[in-house]
Amino acid sequence: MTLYILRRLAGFLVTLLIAAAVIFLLLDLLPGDPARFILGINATPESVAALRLQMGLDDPAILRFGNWLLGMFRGDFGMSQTQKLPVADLIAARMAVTLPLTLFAMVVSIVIGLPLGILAAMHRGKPLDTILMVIAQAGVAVPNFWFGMLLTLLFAVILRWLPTGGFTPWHENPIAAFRGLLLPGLALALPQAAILARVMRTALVDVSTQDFIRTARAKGMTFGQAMWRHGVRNAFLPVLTILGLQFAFLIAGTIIVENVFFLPGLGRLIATAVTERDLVLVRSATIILVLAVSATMLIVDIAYGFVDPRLRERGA
Amino acid sequence: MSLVEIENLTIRFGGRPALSGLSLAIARGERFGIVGESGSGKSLTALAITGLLPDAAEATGVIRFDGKLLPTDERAMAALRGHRIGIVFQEPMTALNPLMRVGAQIDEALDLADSSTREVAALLQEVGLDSSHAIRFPHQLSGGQRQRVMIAMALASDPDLIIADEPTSALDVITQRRVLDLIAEICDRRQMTLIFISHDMRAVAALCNRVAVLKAGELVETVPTEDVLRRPKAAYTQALVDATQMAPRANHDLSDQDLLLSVEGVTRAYSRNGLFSRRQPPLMAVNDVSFDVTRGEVLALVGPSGCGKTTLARVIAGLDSATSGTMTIDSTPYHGADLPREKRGDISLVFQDPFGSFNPRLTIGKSLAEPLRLLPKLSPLDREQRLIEAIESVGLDASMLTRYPHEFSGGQRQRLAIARALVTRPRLVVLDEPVSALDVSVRGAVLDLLARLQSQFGLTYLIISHDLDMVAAMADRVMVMEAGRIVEAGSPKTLFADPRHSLTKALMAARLPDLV
Amino acid sequence: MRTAWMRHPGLMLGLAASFAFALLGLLSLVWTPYPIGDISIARRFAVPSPDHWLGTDQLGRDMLSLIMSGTLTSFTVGATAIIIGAGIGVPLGLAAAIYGGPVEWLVLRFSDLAFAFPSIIIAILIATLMGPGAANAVIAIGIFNIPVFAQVARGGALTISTLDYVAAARLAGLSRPAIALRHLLPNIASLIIVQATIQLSVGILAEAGFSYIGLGTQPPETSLGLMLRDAQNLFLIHPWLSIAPGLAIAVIVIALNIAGDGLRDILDPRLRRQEVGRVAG
Amino acid sequence: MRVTKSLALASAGLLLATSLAMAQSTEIRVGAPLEPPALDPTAGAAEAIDVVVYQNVFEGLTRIDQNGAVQSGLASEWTISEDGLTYDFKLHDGVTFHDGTSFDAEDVKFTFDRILAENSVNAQKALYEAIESVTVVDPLTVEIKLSRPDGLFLFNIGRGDAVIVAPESAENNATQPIGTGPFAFVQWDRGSRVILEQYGPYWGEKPALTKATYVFISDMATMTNALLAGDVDGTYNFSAEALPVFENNPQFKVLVGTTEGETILSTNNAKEPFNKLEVRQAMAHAINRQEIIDGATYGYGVPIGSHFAPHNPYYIDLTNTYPFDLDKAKELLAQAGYPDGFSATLKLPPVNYATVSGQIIASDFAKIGIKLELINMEWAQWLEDVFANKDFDLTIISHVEPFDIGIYANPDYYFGYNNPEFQALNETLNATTDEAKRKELAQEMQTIIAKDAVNGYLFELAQTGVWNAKLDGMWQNAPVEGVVLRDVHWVE
Repeated sequence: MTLYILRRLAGFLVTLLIAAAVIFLLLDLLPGDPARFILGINATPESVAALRLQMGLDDPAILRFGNWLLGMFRGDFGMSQTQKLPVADLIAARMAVTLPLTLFAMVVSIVIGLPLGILAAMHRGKPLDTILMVIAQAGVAVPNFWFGMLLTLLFAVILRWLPTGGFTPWHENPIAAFRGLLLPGLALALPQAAILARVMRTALVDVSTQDFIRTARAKGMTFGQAMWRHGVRNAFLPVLTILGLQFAFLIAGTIIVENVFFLPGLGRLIATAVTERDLVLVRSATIILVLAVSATMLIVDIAYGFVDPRLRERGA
Repeated sequence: MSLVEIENLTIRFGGRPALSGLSLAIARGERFGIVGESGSGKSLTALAITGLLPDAAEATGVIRFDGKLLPTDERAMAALRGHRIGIVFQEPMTALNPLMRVGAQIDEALDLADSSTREVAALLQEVGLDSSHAIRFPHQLSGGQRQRVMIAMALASDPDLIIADEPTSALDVITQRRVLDLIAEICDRRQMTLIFISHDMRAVAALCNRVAVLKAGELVETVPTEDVLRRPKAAYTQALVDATQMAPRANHDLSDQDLLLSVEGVTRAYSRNGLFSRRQPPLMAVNDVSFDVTRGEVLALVGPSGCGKTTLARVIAGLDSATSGTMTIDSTPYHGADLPREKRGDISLVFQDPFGSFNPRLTIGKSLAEPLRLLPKLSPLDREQRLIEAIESVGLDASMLTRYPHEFSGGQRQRLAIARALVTRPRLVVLDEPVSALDVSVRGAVLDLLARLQSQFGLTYLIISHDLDMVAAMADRVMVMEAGRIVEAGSPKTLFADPRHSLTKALMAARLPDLV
Repeated sequence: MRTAWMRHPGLMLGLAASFAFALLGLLSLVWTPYPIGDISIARRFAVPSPDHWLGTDQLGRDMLSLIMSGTLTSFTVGATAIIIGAGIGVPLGLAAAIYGGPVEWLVLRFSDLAFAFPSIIIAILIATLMGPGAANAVIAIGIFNIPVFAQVARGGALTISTLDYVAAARLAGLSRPAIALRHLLPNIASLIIVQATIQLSVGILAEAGFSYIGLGTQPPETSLGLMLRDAQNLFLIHPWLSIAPGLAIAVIVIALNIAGDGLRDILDPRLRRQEVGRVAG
Repeated sequence: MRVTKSLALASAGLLLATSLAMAQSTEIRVGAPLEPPALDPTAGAAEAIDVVVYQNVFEGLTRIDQNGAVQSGLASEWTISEDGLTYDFKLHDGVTFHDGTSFDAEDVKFTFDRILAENSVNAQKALYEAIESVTVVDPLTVEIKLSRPDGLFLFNIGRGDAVIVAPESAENNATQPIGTGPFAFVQWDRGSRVILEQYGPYWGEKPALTKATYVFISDMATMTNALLAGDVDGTYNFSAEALPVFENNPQFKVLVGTTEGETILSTNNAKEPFNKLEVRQAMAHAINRQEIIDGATYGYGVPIGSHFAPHNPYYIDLTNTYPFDLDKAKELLAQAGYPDGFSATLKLPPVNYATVSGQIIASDFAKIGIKLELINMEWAQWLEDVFANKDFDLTIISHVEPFDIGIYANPDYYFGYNNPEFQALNETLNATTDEAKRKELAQEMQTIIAKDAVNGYLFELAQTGVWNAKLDGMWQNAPVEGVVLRDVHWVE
């Protein structure tokens, strides 16, 4: 098991290092002068030059890359050029929104998706299965921003149960904070739940034809019992992969939903930083995002090892 | 009174019958065999008795267990299975839940049978396993051990009936025999009724008192075992019985033949060291093996599964490379995959599985022509000629060259695989279990074909097999392999008459008794 | 084969709807009821009528023409991204499968890397690099598709390369690339086709998302996502302008998914679905 | 569809009434489409900074009122010397910064020295370059000397770029703004909102509001929902296309006012073929101003014929200089040597008025043979390509600086207009203090650039605010950037 984890960890570190290089190179190629952006249309060339100097934009690229990497090793992600705050603080503040939102959306999608998938698989070929899968098709096909708008209209504008968006910090009012995450969480979770339901159903249907299910039935279980006791756990392996990817997607890919609900999430932080050419913020936030995504994959891999005894011995 | 009565059982898939009008009665305490080739409906019969038929199957007819109709309610049927019927399936590899310790899986069966007295350890002991195996996962057990776990699970409820569906066909000879003996012993001890399903007439004969022969979904005959062997009424039964025995072929006189292949100190080691792993000794799949092959000879390599015989075959054929040692063919030394291109045509390989050996997207002609790339000097006309010659030599028609693999049966495909092996006019043909995946009735024909081709083209064979009878019939010389080493060699007659090495002895002991 | 197709009404329906939309899009190349650049403020927000079957939008453009042209853009973006993804991913996956060792390790790391960059971040970076536009949606989705196809190809190829005919081909002296082309590729083609239909629907949805936040298609070109974006402010006043493209997206995606499911059942019932590629939204 | 809509709106209105009754208070939540990158108005050009802090947190010596007139700010009064070069400012007594430090003449000197320093990062440094010296006469008197007369000086020092900052806190104003205004900065939840609270010791008249929250909502559809749901009490500039949602809703008031934003089709005068007058004239004739105003601003924009704001007293109407006439346009193109037209690029910044106007203009230009390729860009890239490197043919942009016709006197400015006659007029204007004379000069300058068709003059941006009907005191116009809360209050 240790060996298995070590190998995964090595791959993870290599991925991160390459990612850092790719991010830095890409950002260095971006057109548009950060200093010019901050000072706008009427600034004098001298002001722009002064600001460039202040921001350290005129140092050679290698030096900046080295400084960045070294800084990160010390846990120092640099100062945001436009916001004048430590990047680490900015990201931490956004994580307080993105992480709970991601987790909430994950939980909702699991709570909805997995049981429905199991239900559909148990009724394979029957009307209930067809109905559930039609709903799942629709769930996968509706763009989530569109879905988010409809949710807002219904629950915030017409019913007024929940705010249209925005976020109250946790320390100020945890209940208000949670209420702010409900609608975006749902908008994110339902399409993912549809995917999960499909994956779960397919995996279970695959498993249901496996010999060990027949063995379990031979022991004296009904098909349902056999699937429940032996099928679900085995079917969970492909579901785990999808869960990992979904977490990765949610933690980063929520920009669109963050826009709809004007949430101060990580995705919007990066999007804004790019338009403002806050290169320090963009690259550090991006690498943290990549780190979060890769770490999730790593955890999924390790979880695989725990679920599947065959993997932890093979070590590969 | 019969324990199991089947009346006019018909099973259809999408309207097509897979089993038609089967009627059987199996008495309490009887050991009943059902024998047939693939597609005969023998496994479906077992599934029908246990109520485990796939959803797509439409069954009509009547099945009674202990005088009562099988319950239609799923829960009641499951309870019946759990309490009174034990089942052992064919594939021990996939029949156990890979994520669960085997002890827990047996324990589950005990729970379902409401049996409070028996313990997992006792059951394991009964099937000849140490109780420490309970905490293992299925993948940590060998095939034979897994099958014993299956049997332990089947015994958990102390059932009236045990159904064993091809319980040994995925196991090697020695294990196969042990498992069969175990089943026989348990049935004796517990006075259980057994339904034993197999394609192997000899296994059935060794275990059962009565046999039902099925062919293509129809019952051929039901007879006491002795009668099947002595006086098979149906021609088909006769054919099955005949297929179990092979007439030894004439040995070749090899005294004036020269050396074709020499293998010297060949070792194939697999490193088990990963990027971060502690040093582990490498796995020696083939360990310092040396032997010579004479031109025109039929040399057989036997041994239990995992002994390294297939690895050795692949090294010789040039698919894999030796870690150390050399081979020499026609005074050209090589180590495996470095076999020079111009020499590759001299050695060819026939694979075990006739279904995986042809690309389903290519015509037979294209697949057969593939090895001809090794002979670039051939004119298009010659190539055509070679193909026709090869396919006709295995008894098939040249018009079949334009067809696709799925249009052929297993036996035909194996003929085609042999044709492909011959198309370059090789001198050495390595045959890896050439008939073990085929139905018994066609094995004989394929072996006959091999013998005829050998004499016709002056071929040299290296046959890899675990089937001692086939080897005894075909080979001039036999080598016995264990754990990567050749432990004994000699002519089949002397070797089998007087085995020296313990493995050879075990192999001989595991042979099922001849039918006649 | 024919009966198999007939027995699958879902597949027929899915394929028919997908092709119908694709044709509608292609038709816009040569003909639309009105040119999509034909702006006339005077006739904006017209309700559906014989002149404008689906009405007109906020600039007085014909909605039917826009939907036709938008469908073409959405399909083109999705399809080009598949060509990029499969064009790079499949060879990578095959190389990993046939060479193993360091090559495989590299391909797997590359896959990890590509998965680790959320496609929306790639889209943002590329949009800043090259300016927003359909091209950058294509590249971002294409990059996302690469590891998806690489995994499908590698998985399929690994399964097939254990089969004896691959060993037979090696004995016949075929080089590894030749084996990949002759034996592996044709036999994983069905896997790739099925995955492609899924990725096409994912691509069309992703394009809509990118256009929605202003990174995708830019005027005067149009796409279904851009139409949604342009119309969303007007949702309470002219809901039809949002509903028409929204429905078009949903119907296309559902049609492609149904077609993909059906194709998988027919081409190879044993294929495992690769939902991996779907988590991109 | 229509049923659903009215249902939604009706129930929204119903609920709004009840919730407002409870929310009656001294607090306000303002929806703002852009979040400022930082909060120091003297070190950045972003409009979003001024929206939050101008006259709320920070104040200048003078302040601009909602009609664009100069009022007294931190300076209670001032005198101007005869030659217009020396300004003496008398400062209010008892003014403190929000950190408790007191305000005096030293802070004024510090502020202007910081703007003019060599390493200054002030976005509008050029506006203050006429300042020769700032002298502290006594703690409550400052003397500012100019090198040349500047008719706009008092206006310029009332802008957000010249608000008074303290040496103790100036460094941190980007994140922790400390000013002298009626509202003190409390907290900034990045990506979400900024909270201001009334500053108790404020020197002037106390505002009615005790707390103000700026909520950042970039998506206009979301803004609509937030307004309807009562999550925000108003926004100062709502997108014109969705205004009908609020126009007939008694719960809301729509404030339509003026801005200083002249939206123009900027033309690269230094580049072929735009250096030809006939080409520019042809383009001017091909601009369907009303169609553009209807399409891009839903009729709220005011047509302009030159680079001048229509509400300015110096304005003259030149919109008929080159009326929409495609035949005339073709004729002029032919005269210029382009009978079949030509191809050009139109680079568009990421703002709605530009993308929509661009499409309409491209559609009309195509009719006279000018094929425009629309290139949509990000702000940073637009600034770099178009503005700094002048790498463009045409672009659409709103020039939001007040009274900025002087940019046409700068031959290095991005649209490359070089007219010595105009430049001379501009110098004279700058040196003139007599109102009547100034007006005459300004009108002459407007006419010259209109006739030269330097750029395509489209419309003056309107400000369209949507506010809760029970709110009063908001600025209707936007003579400078900012949402000034000083007079805002709830009414029954």
